[in-house]
Amino acid sequence: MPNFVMSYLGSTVTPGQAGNQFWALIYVLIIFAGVSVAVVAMNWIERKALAHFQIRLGPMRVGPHGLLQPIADALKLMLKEDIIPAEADQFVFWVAPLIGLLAAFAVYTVIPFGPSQAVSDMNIGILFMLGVSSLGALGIVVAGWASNSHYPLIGALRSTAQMVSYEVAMGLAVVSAVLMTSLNSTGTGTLSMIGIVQAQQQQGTWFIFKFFPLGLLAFMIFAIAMIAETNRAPFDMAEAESELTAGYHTEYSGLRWSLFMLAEYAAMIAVSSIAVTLWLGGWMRPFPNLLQAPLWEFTFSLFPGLTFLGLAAIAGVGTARMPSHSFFRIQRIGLGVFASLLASIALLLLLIAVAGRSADTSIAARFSEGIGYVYWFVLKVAIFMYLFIWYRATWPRYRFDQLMRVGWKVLLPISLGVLIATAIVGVIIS
Amino acid sequence: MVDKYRSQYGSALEALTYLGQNYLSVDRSLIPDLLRLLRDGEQFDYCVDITAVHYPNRENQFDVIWILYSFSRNERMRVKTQIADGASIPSCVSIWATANWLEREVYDMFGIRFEGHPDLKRILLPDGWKGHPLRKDYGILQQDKEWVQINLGIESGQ
Amino acid sequence: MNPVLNSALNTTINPGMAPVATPFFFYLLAGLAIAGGVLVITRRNSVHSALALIGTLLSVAGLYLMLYAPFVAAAQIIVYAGGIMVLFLFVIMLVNIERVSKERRFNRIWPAGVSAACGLMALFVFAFVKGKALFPDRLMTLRESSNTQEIATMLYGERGKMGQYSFGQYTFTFEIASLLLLVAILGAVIMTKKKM
Amino acid sequence: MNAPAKDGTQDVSKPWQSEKPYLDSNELIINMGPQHPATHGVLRVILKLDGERVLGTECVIGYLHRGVEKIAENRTYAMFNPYVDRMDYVAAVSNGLGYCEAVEKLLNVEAPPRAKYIRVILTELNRIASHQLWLGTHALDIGAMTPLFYTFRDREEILKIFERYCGARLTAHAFRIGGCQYETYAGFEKDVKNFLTFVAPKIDEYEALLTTNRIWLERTKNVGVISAADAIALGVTGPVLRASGVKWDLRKAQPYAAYSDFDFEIPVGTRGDTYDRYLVRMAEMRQSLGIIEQAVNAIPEGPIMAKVPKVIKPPVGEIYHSIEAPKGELGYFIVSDGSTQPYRLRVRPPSFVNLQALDIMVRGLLVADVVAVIGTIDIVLGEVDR
Repeated sequence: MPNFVMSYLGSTVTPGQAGNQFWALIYVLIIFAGVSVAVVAMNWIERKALAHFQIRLGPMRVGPHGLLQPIADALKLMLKEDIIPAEADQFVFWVAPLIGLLAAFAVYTVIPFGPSQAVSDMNIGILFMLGVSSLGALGIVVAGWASNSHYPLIGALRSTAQMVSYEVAMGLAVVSAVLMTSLNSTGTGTLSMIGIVQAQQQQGTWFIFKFFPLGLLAFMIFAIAMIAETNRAPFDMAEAESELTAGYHTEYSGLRWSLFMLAEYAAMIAVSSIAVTLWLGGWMRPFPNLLQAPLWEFTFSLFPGLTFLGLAAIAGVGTARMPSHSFFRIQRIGLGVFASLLASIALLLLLIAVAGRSADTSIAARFSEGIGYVYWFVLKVAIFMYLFIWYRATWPRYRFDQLMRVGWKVLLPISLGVLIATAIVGVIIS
Repeated sequence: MVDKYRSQYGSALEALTYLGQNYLSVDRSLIPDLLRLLRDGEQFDYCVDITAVHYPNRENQFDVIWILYSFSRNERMRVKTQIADGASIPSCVSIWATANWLEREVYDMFGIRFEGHPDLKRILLPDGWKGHPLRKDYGILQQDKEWVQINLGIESGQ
Repeated sequence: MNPVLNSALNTTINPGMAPVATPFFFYLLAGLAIAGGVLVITRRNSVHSALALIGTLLSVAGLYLMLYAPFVAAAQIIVYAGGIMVLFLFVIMLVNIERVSKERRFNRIWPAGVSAACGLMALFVFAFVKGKALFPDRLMTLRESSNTQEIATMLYGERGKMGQYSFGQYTFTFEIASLLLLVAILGAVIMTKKKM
Repeated sequence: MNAPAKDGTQDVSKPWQSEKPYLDSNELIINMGPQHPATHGVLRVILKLDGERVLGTECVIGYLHRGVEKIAENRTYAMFNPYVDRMDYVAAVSNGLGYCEAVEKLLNVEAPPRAKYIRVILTELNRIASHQLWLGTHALDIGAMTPLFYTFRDREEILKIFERYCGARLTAHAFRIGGCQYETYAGFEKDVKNFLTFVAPKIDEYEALLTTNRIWLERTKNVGVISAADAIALGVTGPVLRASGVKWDLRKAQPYAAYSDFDFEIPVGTRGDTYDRYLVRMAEMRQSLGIIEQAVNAIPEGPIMAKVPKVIKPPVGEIYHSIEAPKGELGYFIVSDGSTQPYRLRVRPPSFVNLQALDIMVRGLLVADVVAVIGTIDIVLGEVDR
């Protein structure tokens, strides 16, 4: 059995290419589990970070520093009664969150966590992602319609109009990034996500720094459009509490409502991973070409371990400073267990990194390389996640017509301009 | 300023002051044009308040009071007139737009009708309310018993 | 599947791809498409029929994937399912025409509808019977490749080099299509133009 | 829609009438109902919409009507004092000041200088607290979540001072007819001074968050514009009037309670839109800090209560006295018939009259702006409904 597993671990081809359904299934399960854990973590981080922005503590009761709060939320939502409004459209009401969820999770089949760590490497990767993410708008429209009440309908129409108009700007920004991939030696670009990252590797620069202002501009447009695409922060017109109560998911409750939340967070992670893949060089560690020396290689491979060590240290300090009152005893133990868990992961990673360094061809080396890829990718996506929260804390909300004006009259022309400029510069240079 | 008007309106107008605050006690007939004159002629461009006082044992039962203020002259003025119960009085919404709600409240609380008011209906109390609370003959517990029992069907709170 | 088509297909796929076109998936997707199509017509609620149409479009996109044309499949998802159908649902929700008036208008013109359907059916049958003679050997020769350069040369012949392509025999059809779009845009503007 | 007259001032006296004889097919009537997150209390606004645009509004109020004026006729002057705090519960202290000064004027009694200074300090603290609450909820309506927590943290300090002074935080029954009830507790001046140094940088924090915030500007500039002429015609007072360019503040025009001893400017806006009102109120907060500082430094010694008879029986007569409450001109018209109970007590509430201007400000705007405009008029329903 071990060599069977080992052969797969060492495979350098994505399961899609290898045509092996079983292994692809394993990857899909891993990604589903990973995304759910990420959503749970995101839920906790959002509440705590938002709280600390607003000089309050955020959830502190449920588990040490509210660590068990997301689980408590999930349980609460499951136990809540699933109300379906009287004349609501039973079937459509039931299908809407599923469409949303399908759209959000289908995108993950193509996201490259590493050169071979992706479910399948479609040669139309980026197109597939844009197509599926535009399906999300369907889920929202249909949800608004099925709730058969005034406010959700307006909320749904608004958020769909917003998503459709920002998809255009998003698509054009993506096109200008894809254009950059075709400037390598062979002169032919590629749509596949892994191909894009490899193109960035070959050209030695992240696309955000390529042709200096253009890459950054395209990235900025995509960053703004992706916030609007997921109805977040300054563009959260759909659930603008002050006017339309809660937008398209007003009538939903209980588990069905949590599906929408799951879809929203999953879409956020998916969209920011597109941005990372296209502009921030996916799984590449910083300065891959400049710092080639094995010493650099080793230090970068230590990073995952060190991060977990840092987290463990923070948790340890948390346990130490926990007040000694009896009420806190359980929380102190809980936090201690969590700290030791993090510490053990850190140790494991460091071990792999050290073992990997010694013998190059061994499983450990490839393992630590794979971990490195995934780590850098997840780190960049995490930075985006933090930005989402930061926007939510500082920005007021756009009014709907201003939102559309920004979408059509500001983002679209600039993204067109950037596209044309990239093309011209590309032709001139190559 | 006061004597100019006394010469013009003679007995219908009487200027008094109390504790340094001067006010005109005016006959009902002068009302719309005197106020317009005060606004245009004497720049009393800000109508602070319109209210009424109920004197049940007088034959003209109600005092309707306009409190005016002039920005340019930084001066306050009150104009009072007396009207009988059930009588109506011309509305001055066309002079100061603020009078719209103020007159509606006086109607709501006292039952004084204002002719020419764009939509004179109750403002604070529910539309189906019977009686005008600020009249002296309106008992203080009546409001509680009447509305609470009929509409909510529970014993009154007091 | 008939051997000619199968062999033709196998030669065109690049070696790395394992065959996706397993019969099971084909029948599943085809069945879904047909079921969706039937649902579109029979559903009374317009939103249900719109959803059914989306189902059909997605299953057709799946069929394209099986024909090793991922680009067309992705385009189908983006353009049809993601774009047009969303606007369809928009119109259904915004206009919200009552069902009664729809039925009355529908009933009056059903003879014309039926005759048109029969005409179309006759055309299909004719093409199916005479298949070989009408289109002797026009098999799908377009080979799927991720190399945009190759696609360009296939589509537009040798002149397909970067930037100097001309449409050759497709120019006329291209112009008609753009004309059609222009008419549609003008119609939309006029219809929604309220006395602002 | 009442098209605005040539010189920009709409014919405001006629409320909204739809020119279209029949209800237009897509005209929507939305109820921004009494329990709505953005109506600052139980206010119901019926919006007549054409799509997103507001054609006209009609305010239905009275949900919080407690008949304060009827109660006044059955209470003695001293007993009625706490009721006054319950009207504009956000700026309770200034209500109390207005009422006490009105009755003192009726009794022809003057509060001693020390009492006046204490009154000024507490009223200005209350003005800052009221503006902070306004800023928090107004920003929250427009979507910025964070200012709410900053403003409420700083407002807490003021409420602590009230609590130490007179035991109550919000509806502080701080003043009595004739002066103040309590001598200032030991360390009152120190607390107030600490507060001044504490809150000054905090106001800069609010400004940093909002004043140059692109989206805040976009959401508030040229929204809910009201011209000076319309504002005066509608009897609008307070920051809303000053934002439209009318430089008028009762504390300067008709000074009461030792305001004449302090120098402070009156912040004035130019365009009379939501952004100007925001700037005026922020500047007013800073001015209030200045006043408090001058008052605390120069607080005189001496008695805090004038000679007021045990049972207050003012002579027959009537007076009208008004003060500059945080929302506008708060007036008391008291008719006394010589008995211990006022014959008639009329309260002129600024929020009630300012709310009337909502219809003018909101015509032609979008639903999202109605929420912003309600926030910027800064109404408190307790005062609107009395």
